Amino acid sequence: MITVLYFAWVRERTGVATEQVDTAAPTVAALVDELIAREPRYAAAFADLSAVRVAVDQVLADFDAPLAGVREVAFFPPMTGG
Amino acid sequence: MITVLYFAWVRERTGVATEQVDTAAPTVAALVDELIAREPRYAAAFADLSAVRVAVDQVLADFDAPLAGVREVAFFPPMTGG
Amino acid sequence: MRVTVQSAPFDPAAFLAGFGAGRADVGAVVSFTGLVRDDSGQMQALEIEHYPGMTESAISAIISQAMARWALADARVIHRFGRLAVGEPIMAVATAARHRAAAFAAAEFLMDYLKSRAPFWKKEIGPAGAAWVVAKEGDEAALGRWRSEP
Amino acid sequence: MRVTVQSAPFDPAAFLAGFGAGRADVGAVVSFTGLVRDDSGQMQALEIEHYPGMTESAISAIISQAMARWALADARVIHRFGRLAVGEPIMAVATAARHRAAAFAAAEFLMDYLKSRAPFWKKEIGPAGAAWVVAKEGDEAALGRWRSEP
Repeated sequence: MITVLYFAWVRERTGVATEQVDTAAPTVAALVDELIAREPRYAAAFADLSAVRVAVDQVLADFDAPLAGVREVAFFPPMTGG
Repeated sequence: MITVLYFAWVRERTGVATEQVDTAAPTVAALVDELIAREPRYAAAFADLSAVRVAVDQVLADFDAPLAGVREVAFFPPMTGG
Repeated sequence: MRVTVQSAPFDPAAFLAGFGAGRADVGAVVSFTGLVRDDSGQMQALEIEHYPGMTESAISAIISQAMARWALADARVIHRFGRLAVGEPIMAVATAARHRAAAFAAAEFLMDYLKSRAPFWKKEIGPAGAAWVVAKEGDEAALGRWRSEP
Repeated sequence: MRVTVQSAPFDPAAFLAGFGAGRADVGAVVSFTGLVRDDSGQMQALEIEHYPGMTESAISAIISQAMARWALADARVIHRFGRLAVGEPIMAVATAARHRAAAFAAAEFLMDYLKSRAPFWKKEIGPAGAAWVVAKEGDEAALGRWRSEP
């Protein structure tokens, strides 16, 4: 079970800020594929992956990052702090 | 009559912070030559002109700046503000 | 090092109070404050979303990098989230170093990294609705100079 | 624009109070504070001599240049003279601009020019006596980048 978080317009498209996902996906990319296959709102959120960033256990990561032992994955647009 | 000011170690060498100088020197350089000819303390202050900066009427200037109409000339080392 | 993430407004002067003071090895303090700007004259508010939990650790990691790279004596960051009015301070950084070149470079480094690597997202609220601020290509490009310089 | 030249100590936080605040066209405020550093561990005081009359006008001219070049919304400089203790603030500058690149560049420009073009002279007082601080070659060289850049 992995906690998945969504922020900014990614959150607005999934319609949920956080959820528990029961998955055996080996990588972030595989998790994204699973989510896209589930419901159109995920397909909308992940339509352009070049516009989505990911953090694994609160550290920025790539889509090919492994999920073994991971508790939290977050998806969001490029950050606009400062 | 020109008011001449000296700052920092230039002042310490001339032994005076400000004085009135009766001069017909056409340029700053000519004024310096007049002062050097007067007393050894001026020769000491102006021994290395590359280490002395000049302001004419409170604006940075060169040694060849003309003195016609000028009321105030100041001599000092390179500035170390900030 | 001090990291503050809060929704409440802050006073940039108070943020700087006492920073880098009374130390014989600090010759230079630089601060940056970012404020809500309104270029259109139509903005009603700026809303900032963040990632609680990750925000503080991401900022701390960026500060640690800067402190090591420029041998800073101290550094401080504050960043707001929630709803902000035009003219309000959004965030501030401060750096204290022996010399001014290091203090300036470290403050610019912190700004460049906070902009693209700290989990904040800005949304502009106007009369026609709300729009997420889009990250500029230049923001990511700005990080490049810190990789190439010694 | 505000120029302050004084012998009394100042508080860098108070110097910044209200600066650039409450304006829709200011997105970035940068400040620099220079403090008395003691690398040797032996300094007893720093004495700063200045040229009353020329000091304010020279600083104002430098600020005017910066404000025009970077379209600053505001800029402020304070500089002390007289006897300062280790750790005390010597001077500070602040710049307010639309974007952060301009605010940073203008603050660095002000520092570079104040260092070599404002009539101040520093003397370090130590146990072995007093020594005038010598201008660094790099200080003059630093001005070069502002002539070459657009």
